[in-house]
Amino acid sequence: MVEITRLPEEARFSFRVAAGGVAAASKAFGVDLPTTIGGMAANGSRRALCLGPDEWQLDAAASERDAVVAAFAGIYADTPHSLVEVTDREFTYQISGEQAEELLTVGVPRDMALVTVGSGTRTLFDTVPAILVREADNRFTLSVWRSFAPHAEELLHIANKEFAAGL
Amino acid sequence: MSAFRIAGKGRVNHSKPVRFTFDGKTVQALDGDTVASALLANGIHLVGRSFKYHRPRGILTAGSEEPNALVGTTRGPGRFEPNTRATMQEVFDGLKTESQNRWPSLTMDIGSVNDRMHKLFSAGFYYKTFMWPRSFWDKVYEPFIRAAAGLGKSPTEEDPDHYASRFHHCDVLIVGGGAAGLAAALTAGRSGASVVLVDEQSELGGSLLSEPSIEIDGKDAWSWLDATVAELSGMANVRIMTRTTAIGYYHQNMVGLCQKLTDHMATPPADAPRERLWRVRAKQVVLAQGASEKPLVFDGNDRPGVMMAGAAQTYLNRFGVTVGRYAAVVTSHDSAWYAAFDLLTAGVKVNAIVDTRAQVDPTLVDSARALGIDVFLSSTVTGTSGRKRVTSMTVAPVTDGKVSGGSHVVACDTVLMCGGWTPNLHLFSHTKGSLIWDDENKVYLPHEKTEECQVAGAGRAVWGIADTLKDGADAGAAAVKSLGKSGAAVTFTVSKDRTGSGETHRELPTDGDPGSARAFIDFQNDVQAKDIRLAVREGMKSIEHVKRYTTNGMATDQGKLSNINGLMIASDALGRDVKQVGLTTFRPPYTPTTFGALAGYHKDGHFEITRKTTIDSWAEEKGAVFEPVALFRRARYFPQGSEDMHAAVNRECKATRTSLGMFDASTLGKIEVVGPDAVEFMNRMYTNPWTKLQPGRCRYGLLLGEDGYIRDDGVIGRLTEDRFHVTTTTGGAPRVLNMMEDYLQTEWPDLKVWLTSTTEQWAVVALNGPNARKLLEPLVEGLDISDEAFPHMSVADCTVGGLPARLFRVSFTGELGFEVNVPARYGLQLWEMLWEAGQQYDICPYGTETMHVLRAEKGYIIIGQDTDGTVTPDDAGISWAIGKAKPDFVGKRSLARPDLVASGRKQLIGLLTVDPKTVLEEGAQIVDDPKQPIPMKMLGHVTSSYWSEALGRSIAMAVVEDGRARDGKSVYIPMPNGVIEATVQASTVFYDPEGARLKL
Amino acid sequence: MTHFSALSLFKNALSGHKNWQEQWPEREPKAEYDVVIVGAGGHGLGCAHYLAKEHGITNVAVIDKGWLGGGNTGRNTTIIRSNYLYDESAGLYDHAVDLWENLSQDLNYNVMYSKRGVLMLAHNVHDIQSFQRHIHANRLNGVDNTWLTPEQAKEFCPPLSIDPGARYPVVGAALQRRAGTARHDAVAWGYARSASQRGVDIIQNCAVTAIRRGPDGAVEGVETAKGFIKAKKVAVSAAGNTTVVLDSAGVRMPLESFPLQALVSEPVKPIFPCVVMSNTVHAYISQSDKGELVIGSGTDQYTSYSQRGGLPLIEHTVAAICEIFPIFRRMRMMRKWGGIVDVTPDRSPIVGKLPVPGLYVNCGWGTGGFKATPGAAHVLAWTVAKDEPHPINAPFTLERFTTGRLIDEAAAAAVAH
Amino acid sequence: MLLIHCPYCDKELPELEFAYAGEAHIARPVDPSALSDDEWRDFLFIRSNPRGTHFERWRHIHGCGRFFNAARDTVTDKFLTTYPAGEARPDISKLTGSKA
Repeated sequence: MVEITRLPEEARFSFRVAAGGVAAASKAFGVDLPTTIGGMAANGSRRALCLGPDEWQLDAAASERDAVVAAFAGIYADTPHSLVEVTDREFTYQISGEQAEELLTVGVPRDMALVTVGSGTRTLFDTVPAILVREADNRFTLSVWRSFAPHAEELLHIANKEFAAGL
Repeated sequence: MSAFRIAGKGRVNHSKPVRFTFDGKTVQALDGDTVASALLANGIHLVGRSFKYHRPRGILTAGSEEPNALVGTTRGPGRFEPNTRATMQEVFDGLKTESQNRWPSLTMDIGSVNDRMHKLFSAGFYYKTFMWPRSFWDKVYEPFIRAAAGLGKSPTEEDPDHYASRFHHCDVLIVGGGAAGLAAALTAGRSGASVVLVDEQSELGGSLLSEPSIEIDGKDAWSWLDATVAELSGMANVRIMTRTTAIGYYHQNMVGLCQKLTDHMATPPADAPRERLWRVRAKQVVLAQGASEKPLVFDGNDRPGVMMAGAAQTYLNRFGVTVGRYAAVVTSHDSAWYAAFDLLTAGVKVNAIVDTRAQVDPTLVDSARALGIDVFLSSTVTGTSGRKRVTSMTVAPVTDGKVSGGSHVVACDTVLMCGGWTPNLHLFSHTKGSLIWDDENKVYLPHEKTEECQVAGAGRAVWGIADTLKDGADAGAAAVKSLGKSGAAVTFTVSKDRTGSGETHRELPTDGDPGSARAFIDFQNDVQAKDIRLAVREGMKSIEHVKRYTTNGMATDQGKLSNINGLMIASDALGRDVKQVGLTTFRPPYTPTTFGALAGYHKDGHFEITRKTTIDSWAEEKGAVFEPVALFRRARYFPQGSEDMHAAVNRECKATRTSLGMFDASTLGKIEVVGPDAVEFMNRMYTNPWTKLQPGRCRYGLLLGEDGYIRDDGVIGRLTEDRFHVTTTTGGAPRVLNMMEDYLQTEWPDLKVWLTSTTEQWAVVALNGPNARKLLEPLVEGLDISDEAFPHMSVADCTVGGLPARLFRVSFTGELGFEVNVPARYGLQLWEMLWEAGQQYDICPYGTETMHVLRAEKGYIIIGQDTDGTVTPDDAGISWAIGKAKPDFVGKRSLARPDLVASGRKQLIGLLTVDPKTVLEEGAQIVDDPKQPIPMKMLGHVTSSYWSEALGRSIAMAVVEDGRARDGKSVYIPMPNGVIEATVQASTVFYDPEGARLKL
Repeated sequence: MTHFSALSLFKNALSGHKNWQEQWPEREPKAEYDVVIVGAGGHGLGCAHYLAKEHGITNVAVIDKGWLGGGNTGRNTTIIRSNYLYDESAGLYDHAVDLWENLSQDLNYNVMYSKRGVLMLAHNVHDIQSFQRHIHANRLNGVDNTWLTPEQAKEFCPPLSIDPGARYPVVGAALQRRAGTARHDAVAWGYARSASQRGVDIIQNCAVTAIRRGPDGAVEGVETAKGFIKAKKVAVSAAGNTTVVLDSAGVRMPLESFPLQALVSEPVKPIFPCVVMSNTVHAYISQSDKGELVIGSGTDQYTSYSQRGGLPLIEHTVAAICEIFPIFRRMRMMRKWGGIVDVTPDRSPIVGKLPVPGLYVNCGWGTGGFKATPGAAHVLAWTVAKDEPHPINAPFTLERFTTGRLIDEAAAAAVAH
Repeated sequence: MLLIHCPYCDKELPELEFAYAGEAHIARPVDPSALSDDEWRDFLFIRSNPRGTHFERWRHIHGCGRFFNAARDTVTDKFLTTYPAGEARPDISKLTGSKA
């Protein structure tokens, strides 16, 4: 059986900047933004996940939300970018346990071997657009848009029962 | 003990009896039996009736290619299924089976009258008749043809079972767990590659299960098999799946598998899926699917008791069942000789071996004679007798392909036939890999491959266990090598191997009239050799034509038994080489695959996602009636008491116009457009001009396709110089974002602007009505929302009841309106707060239907209802939304195309029925002259139509040819029960045309 | 050639079926024809039949790179209907249905046109609006199409689930009673036999590699695998391969070719009395005269000539069928195949003259070509014979893509909100 | 289901993550109003639709989100190469056809 838990919201931003702005943005956020798609870097409660060539998901503690906004506002004039808060856009589930990876293959079409520990990616879970992060061998987070979450969550539970049935 | 079971023999569990029923009669079986082996153990051969002639049929094979022994099975309510292969269905306590395509019973079948008339029912007979009298086709002929068709009965109840699916990735997928597959798996598994090994049978072993006497590495076959399976099972990198069929081989090494999980269990565990579909992407695929034994084609080759020699061998060795008391063999291949020896050793009398070949391995002949079997070489079978069970076969000598002497009759209760072996290359063919005819072995072999795969063993005509093991190991090693891993092919020593060779024939020579012979090729579809020859005679010269004209190969076995025999005969009839005639294409699935497995989890609530807003639960509690809008469900109206929709909507409209209504607008798409070039981007995408729009202000935005037709619209707020909050239609949100990204990334990559979907970041409550501000004002902090400070079409951040909010002053109803956006987690909290606070104004929640009426009263369009993908801004009467001074925007050039500026276009107008009580039907067509004959010249149609409570009459919008020029003129709407007259109103605005109510 | 009838069948049965003649003799191409038709599908063979029968033009060759009827004619789900929205489409498809009604007798070949009725399911308010628009337009155009309540739909098609709690509940349906299905192969064979009987040469397994134009720009003939064949008129009826063939004549087309998949179940006794289509869940289903459930799917997303198609689309299609007909979940898919469909930007066909003298085309049928076979073939024959379009196909020009006068049935049904 | 190499992610990924986006290298004219009706039609509607190598666009919509180009054989459905949007059409004669 796999543990499926919804995590509380902290603060999450979609961040976009051209290549030339990565250094300034890293400084503003306090984390060196990884530039390989799928790469992830963290500093304290702040974490940056590279989702595309000019796109990052930035996570921070809820208490740091305003500070993050202010820090980026400070560099906008010299480093034009887009910082949009998306904290409430999605639900994030933690999926952990020995069969966590196998459970995810119920809906994730990509080779889970490509999702290495400490990396993340946008992909699909069943028909739901999702962001999948592998935090440890047997621990993942799956973020899906709010209104898609019940479908994804229920599917995870249905499949989890297959493990319980031993089939 | 069943009469034909040999004590202790086979792989069935003799200490575990199982009972099931066949046509209501209890059958004693053993755990490990299939329905077929259990029936045979009880001496039951007659199991079904054929498709066309309803001929009695028995069990022909021991595998998934079985064409005859198809049964209906059931295990309780909703769990009936037709056409199950008795040769594959494992028995369990409580299983019920029934024979098919017979009435009233299997032994007394009225449909067998067709067999007496078989001469009429030749190939393609229905194309030639049933045409006169003309009227008889629909009522008499066609129903008759259809009633005669079909095999089993369809299920009639909903299936309660659950189906599952997975994606899987591996280094090597091995299809087939026989000798070749096992050797490949050992080789690949020991190299450390991740391996998936699948087999359709309930256990691994393939032909080894039927050949226990062979010795491998010093062990008997089954001991070796046990050890091998144990080793593979012990490897963490190897996954073994039995009862799993590779159904199709798709692009770039994706193979679909269907795994049967519970069909063999008397009591499946709770929540267990019945079947699971696997979509396996393998770096390398090894196809070790073996070969199928081919029937011989001779008169009476379909009687119950006539079966494949290899199948008899399988029933004997794997299931401990003898298929008869006294058998006769007819073969063109050595393998049947070994089957005969095995049966004879087990106590079955073998009366004769008839071999079509003049030369047969002398050791076989000597062995047979030593065992007391009569041997007839260079001979043919010209017929069999026995209606429900074969009782004899007639043998005659052959010289130069013709019967050359008198025939004699061999008594038998079983005929074992073997016409050679056909490599199973279905999956290889799915890849469009080419096949090449091997004239020596008379088989098709894999030739040029298109995917990363290896074919091993009998699938490429490698015979004998020693060679097959080596071939499988080599294929495994080749796969491993392609992966860049090292791993030598595992080697094996084999003794007591039984290799062999044989010939492939068209129909066997006969001394009778070949036109009268009932020599079957496709057993299930009743295609006979003479049907193939007739098709060719009628000009069907392509093998595809022959197949379609005769239906050869189109039965549930999809030609596994019939293709090569059909080809040999067609080739002979055409006088063309086999390789010029070619093969028909094998198509997925390899064996028929349950719909439920293909549908997987996507049933009921999970067939497709239902998106719900954060406020949905409140609406549900309040008894709202919902409607689907794209993937969302939205509250359509909130009935009170016994109200119907119209009563509820009238009440909701009235409440909103007179006091205050609240509406969940969360589903509208939202895109945040941010960056120094945001305004330039907006100018290029939308028709409207954006440069002069001040931060804090909003504008209606209109989006066209490059073809000039309206695609989407919505209110767009400029938050700051560099930041826009774009709203889209509910259904249009993903499309619009994709379209914007497309232009941005590929046409204008130099623009410094980025797009982010915020649809679900925000929950949105729309407040509309003269009391909207009164409700909101006390709750808002950080913003003056008076008309002067915050006029219509404004946007600003503030808090509402302490919640962080982005507040819009906009209206889709014509009333004073606000839209409160809060982070989604607060959506329900905001709604309930406004609901409570609004009680003093009799606040009324309203749904999409009221929203539609209110906006129609104001003449606001709904994309997709008033426009349909062929409507330009001018057609819709909103060319004011076009920035005339802009040099370009998406769709601008198309608006200048000849037909888009031509007169006579359909324009959106208002329509008022002469009788104000008449509400037009949406979709109703409009004409100038209702008295004209059909076909009428139609001017357009009604797009929106409602009862307007505020106006006390009906209103409608319509697209009408040259509509605006018809202002004040009558048009007619011919309905089935009379013509409705209506007056055109060039403007679509019916209510408050001055817009005074917006300015409160 | 033997006239087909119950009597001829009976007589031949007595003689062991030895005296049947070839339905279409194999021919080597002549040096010149009056008309060469490229593509021996139902449309191309039908054109030859009508050229010969109605216009007296028999010096015609129908040339195909494969075997006749081997393209989409032999690969479709055989649905026939004419309840289209626009006058232009309704005119074309209803003309076809008129011809379907007597096609067996016209060809002396039983094409098994089965007037089973086509039921199109509405699942939401938008569907209702759209269907009503169709029904009203059809009524005023004289095209049969009626509205059914969910209960009436269930009565017409008992396996239908009208559970209001379904993800896509059935809220009503449009029924065209005279719509139905036909035996696809028989259509190609019947036309081939009839055309051949009237003197048309059918040349199979002979690829047309190019269309040759003279110095004045007019068509001179076709280059083929068996050499040049002279013809002043060439009609291209090559479905997915139209772009490739017309490229050689210097005519560039607004076409893209997509893989389209379909499947059949194992055969069962009659259970499904009509044709049911649901555009919202993307599936259509009927039962063949052999007892198989015939199920159509959508196109894959990318252009292709591979005739393969992917598994996900099949999964979705079967899930959709099981959603509307939950009793079929334990049925099995027996065979799945792919075709290549040529799709125009407005999803309506192009039938008529091209801007090259002597060159005609019939293409762009997308997923809907089979139902139009007799109608399109008939008006194309007219166009070729008279070098001017029949009024029915006059709107289906190539020029409409320049002027913008599109016939966009799909856009008319488009969903937004 | 195709396996597609995303030139931005530099990974081979399943088709389900991608959306097909039509023929590639049909640039939107800089000044559409300067085009004749025929030229505009060609831009809007005329497609090469080849039986063979097809230059086409895909979007890694459920991945990095980028549009990119691909050369694919429409007869075998095999990708010859994929490359970022904006790059010139590669010389097909130089592609081995093995894989991208």
